[in-house]
Amino acid sequence: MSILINQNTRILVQGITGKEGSFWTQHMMDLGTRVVAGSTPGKEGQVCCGAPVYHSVRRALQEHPADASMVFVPPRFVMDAVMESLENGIKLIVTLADGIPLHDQARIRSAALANQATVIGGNTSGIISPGQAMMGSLPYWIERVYKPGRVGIMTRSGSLTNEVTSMVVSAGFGVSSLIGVGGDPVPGTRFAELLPLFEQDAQTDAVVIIGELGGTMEEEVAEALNAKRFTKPLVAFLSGRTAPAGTRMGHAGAIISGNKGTVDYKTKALEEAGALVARRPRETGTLLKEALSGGNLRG
Amino acid sequence: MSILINQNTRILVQGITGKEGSFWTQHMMDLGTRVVAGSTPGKEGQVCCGAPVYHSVRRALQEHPADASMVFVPPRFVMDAVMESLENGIKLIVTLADGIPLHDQARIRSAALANQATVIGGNTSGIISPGQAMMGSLPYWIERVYKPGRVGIMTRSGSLTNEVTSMVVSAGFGVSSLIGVGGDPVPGTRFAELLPLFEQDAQTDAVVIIGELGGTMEEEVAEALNAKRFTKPLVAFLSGRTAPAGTRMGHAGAIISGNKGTVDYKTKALEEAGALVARRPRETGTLLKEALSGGNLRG
Amino acid sequence: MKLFEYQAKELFKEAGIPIPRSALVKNKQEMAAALDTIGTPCMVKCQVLSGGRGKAGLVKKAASRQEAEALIQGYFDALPMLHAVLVEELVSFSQEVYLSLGMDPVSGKAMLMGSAQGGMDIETLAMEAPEKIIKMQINLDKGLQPFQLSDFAFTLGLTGEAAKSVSAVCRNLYKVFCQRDAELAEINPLFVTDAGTAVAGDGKLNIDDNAMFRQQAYEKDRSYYASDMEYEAAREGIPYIEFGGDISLMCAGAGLANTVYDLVNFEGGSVANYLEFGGPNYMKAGTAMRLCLANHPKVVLIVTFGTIARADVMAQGIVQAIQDLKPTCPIVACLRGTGEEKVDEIFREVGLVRYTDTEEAVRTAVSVAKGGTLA
Amino acid sequence: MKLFEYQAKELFKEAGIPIPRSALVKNKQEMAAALDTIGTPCMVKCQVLSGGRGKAGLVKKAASRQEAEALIQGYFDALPMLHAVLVEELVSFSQEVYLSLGMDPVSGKAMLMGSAQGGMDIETLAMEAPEKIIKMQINLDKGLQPFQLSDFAFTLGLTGEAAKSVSAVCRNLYKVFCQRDAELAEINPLFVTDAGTAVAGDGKLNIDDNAMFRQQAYEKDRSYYASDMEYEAAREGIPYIEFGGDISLMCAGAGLANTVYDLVNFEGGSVANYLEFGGPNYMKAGTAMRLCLANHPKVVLIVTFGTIARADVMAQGIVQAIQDLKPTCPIVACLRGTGEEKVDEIFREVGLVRYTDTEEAVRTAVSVAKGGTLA
Repeated sequence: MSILINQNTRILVQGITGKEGSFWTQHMMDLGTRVVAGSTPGKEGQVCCGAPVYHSVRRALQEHPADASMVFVPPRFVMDAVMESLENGIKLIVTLADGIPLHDQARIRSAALANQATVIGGNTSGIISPGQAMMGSLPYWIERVYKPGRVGIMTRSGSLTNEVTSMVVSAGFGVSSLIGVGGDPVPGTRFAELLPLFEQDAQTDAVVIIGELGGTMEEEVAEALNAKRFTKPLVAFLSGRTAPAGTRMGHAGAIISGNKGTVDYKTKALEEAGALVARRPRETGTLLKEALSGGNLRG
Repeated sequence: MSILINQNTRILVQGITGKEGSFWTQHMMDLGTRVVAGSTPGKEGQVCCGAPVYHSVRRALQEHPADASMVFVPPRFVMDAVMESLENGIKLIVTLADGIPLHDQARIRSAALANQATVIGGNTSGIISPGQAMMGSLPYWIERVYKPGRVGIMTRSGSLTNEVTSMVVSAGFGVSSLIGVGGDPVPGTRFAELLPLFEQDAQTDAVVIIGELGGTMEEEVAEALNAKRFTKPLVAFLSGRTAPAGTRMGHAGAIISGNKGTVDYKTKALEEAGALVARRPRETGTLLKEALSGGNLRG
Repeated sequence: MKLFEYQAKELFKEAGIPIPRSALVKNKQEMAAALDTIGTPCMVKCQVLSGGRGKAGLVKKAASRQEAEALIQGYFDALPMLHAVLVEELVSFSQEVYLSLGMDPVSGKAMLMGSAQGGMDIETLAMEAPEKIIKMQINLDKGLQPFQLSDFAFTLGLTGEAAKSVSAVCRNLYKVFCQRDAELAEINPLFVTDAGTAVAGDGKLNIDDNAMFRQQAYEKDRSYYASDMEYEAAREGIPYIEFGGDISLMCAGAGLANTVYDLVNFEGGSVANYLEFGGPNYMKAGTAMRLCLANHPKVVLIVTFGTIARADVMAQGIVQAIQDLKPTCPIVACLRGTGEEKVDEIFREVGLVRYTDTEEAVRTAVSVAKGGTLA
Repeated sequence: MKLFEYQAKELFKEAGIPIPRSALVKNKQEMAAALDTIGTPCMVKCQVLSGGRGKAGLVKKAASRQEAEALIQGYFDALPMLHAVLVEELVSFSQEVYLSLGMDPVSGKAMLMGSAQGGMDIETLAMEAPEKIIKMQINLDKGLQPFQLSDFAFTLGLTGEAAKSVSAVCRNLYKVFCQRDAELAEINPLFVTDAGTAVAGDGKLNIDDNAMFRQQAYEKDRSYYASDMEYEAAREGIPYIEFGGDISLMCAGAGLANTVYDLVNFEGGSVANYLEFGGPNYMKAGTAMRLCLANHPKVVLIVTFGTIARADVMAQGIVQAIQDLKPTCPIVACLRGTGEEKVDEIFREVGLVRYTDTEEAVRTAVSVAKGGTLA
């Protein structure tokens, strides 16, 4: 089992004929992902990675019902592509591009809420249910990271996800689903919104969140724990604990203003809510062992 | 009983301190309508017709929960006033003004649908549940028109409503609720959307619609009858049966284009769906008697 | 208000929509300069607001200068109120597309409609081959989105340059539609040249009268109206439509006026004019009656049943008008509604009888128009 | 990018927001003309991008021309990279208001914030009296609606002319916020005069770097940056932040870089610079190393774990850079991810050892920086 996608999810790829689109679509299919069609305006009638290409999402869906859309278009065209899927009724959309304008990010978020849809990204490597399906550009071939198993992972980072997940795997665990919500200031989906899905997933025993300084996503996770919207063990690794205030650390969203958004503040909130917070990547595995072997962690 | 409003409906009046607003608010209250507050920017702290006035709908609602909003503002400000109520969660809004720009009408309609709210108007005299409550500028004092009873009425007109309803009353009936959806090309609410309310209302035995040439509202009523979304007797009076095509007859919406929107076309659709259609106002009463005394009219 | 073709095209051009080279001829004196500019062959197009100009012979191709001059002079001679004649270059095209934008009352969204079978009447096409009309709803808050443009153009069956240029016209037509508060913005035909360029062959733009407060004002002179009387009524702000019959309707409330119109026809009468003096005009009974009488009816039929439009106030206006205008034709007046109890006394001053039943009033008016007398 | 106060105010003024009369002094030679234009008393304001200018003494009131000249000369002498000094008329006011517009990540809506306690630091106010900050969400599709403006102004406690003029400023600030793709648009203080007129006392406008393709380009010269190195890195498109320590971080991936930054600190080391060469920059290992070495670190610590940013490609870049730049300090390199199996062999050419454990690499770098040697 898994959340969001599995081997039965029917996926439409927007921008399938582009260089990036065709390259990663092939990788997605290599993993068993079910790509039913693609769209690129002006290219209807072509076949790409074995999938039929249409001028538009609407035209593709007329022939091929789909559950999810994978968006491979440059950042300035992402908003339009996401709106196209949303307005055609697609309820799960993954978009990778790094560099989506902030105002576009906000409109995407707002449209996702209005349509009760899940938009993952941008500025992410995507999502994977190892061994079943992948949407994005995740290196499923790195076995010490993307080993199937029973730990759910949510992350704001790319390379750091490989780092932390490798520690989870080396501690003896595997991954049920890994969701990269991305490093943008206004991601399409927020950590806390995914917790109920992991809560319901019988194959997920615990969740790891890979967070960082800035924003309030980790605080919202703490609120969800306090409100018992998630009751399985939760371990967090947060980067930027020693980052100076007021400096934007790489990701556009990774900035502390005032006394909010610090890793210490987030750690306190999470620990008070019963989560375990790792100081170093390796600790994530250790704490997970502790959490899964121990009794009722939130007494 | 009644639909949309009754003596318990808590009403906020937007534009209450204006000349029209205060005049008709007083009349509404004379009929027993429960006006809980009013709003006019810059006038907070005043009292009008006994109701406290606030700067905004949001501020008024903080002190006085309300179920419905009555909008008394000039046509060019209607859209903003309706949006204010919609975005503050009000689910029933009545707006009278004649002269709302078409593009504003469309935005109002679209926002009403998005908010799952009912906006009645513009270009209407409003709604009344005789003997209980009134929102608008309806002459409840004309007893041969606004007599309480068991016939629901929906109308696109003003003076014609007085004409036709007087015939209904002189035939021995009274009115449960009368809803003036208005004469604009893009009304906030369409006839067919009100039918389920009349269907559910135990005190409504039959419905009269007062329609006219142009648009498709009467055809939608026929569809609702065909789909059994309304099963009580329905009588229609439609004006403009002899109107020439392509000429706008008074109301902005009263125009025939092509072969659609003619009264003959509407009549055929309604009669095939089991409704009775009057050719003259007086016939409305006669047909109603026939419908309510007869057996199963729709075989 | 409906704009003339050349006015619509001016606004289209401002918004970036290509239009043919053209020159406007407002009178015979301007003809020579216009033909010098455009040359021949050319199109000669009467600027009138009625539809079906082609069938009516009001749009013609002129092969030579001589022919063009004859056409233009003929139009001005035949139509004394003619607003202008538009002279346009000939556009050679490989395809004609239909495009329009209007409002969809059910969804509250704008509706973009198109067909690759442009040039023909869209209502005919809608009946004969509705599947050839492509429709797309546009959320007014979000506007016409790029993915919609692309989907629309390809679904019309366009490709390459033609798809791009028609998309651009759609985008710009939508801009005009919104910025100008249009009820309808239409291009039929939109020429598509061999190179894929799109050029507006015709242009319709109807601007919402309710939005004129935020729109550029056009001075509406006599040439915008079908008759002198309709022009005069419009200047008074009173809805007025002229017909050829005997009975002048003076009613308050559009629905009621339409009903009276029907009843007159049912009773075998004929309507001289439709006049609606309800709403804000209910205090203009004098002006309304002057307009009705100027149409030389056999009888004036007044029907009202108002709330804010008080019966007593209207009765006073009617009495005053009768005293001022001294009508020679009979007047049948059926006044009901707020203040109706005072009407009988007000009417007594000029010997007018108040009717209270619409059908009875109509029957009386029809009978009087046919030579009968007032009861 | 952050704009200087005077640039922000230029855009505010274009959008209809009143600003004080002012003159920009780009060097000492322009001082006299500026003071002639504005007169004294006046405000003298250093155009620097860092916050807290008041506390830092970079914004001062000059009572006399003599005082103003001394201030301006002093600023240019003390700050060789100073962009400019703004000389502004003094505005007498009866109230200071705080206004800002930003984006709310949870709702995806714009957030208008205001307080009648303007002039003070908003973060301080947020801690001390959060109830005095009024917030309003704005749907980007619908824009800032009139009813919201009115509700906002009255809820701020404003009345009459002040409510009107502050509403107008909000409306126009929102226009700037949207048209300029701003992350933040702030006016603090917004002066309100006795007559109720609103005048922007200060101005902040941060434009989204991701949206520069649709925004007016500002030539960003050295004065926009805190150091020469940050200026150079920015021109290469590489995120780079300078600190005072020993260990130069060269990492791919922002989250991983932040983690390494933390680990260095946990281990008692100190960071010379943060440099992130992930994403599209992963083929720029040479440039990245040049930037790191120019900062004279005691050690360069490279950490990567990439997918598209292939380890083998980065390894080749690193080897090439070592051959070209011949660094004198040790290099600790921990490369993992796609292509990692080829790294050992690539590294062999320059005798570099590949670390595979981040914490081990960090401990080694810290030890080397403290005088230890590579294992």
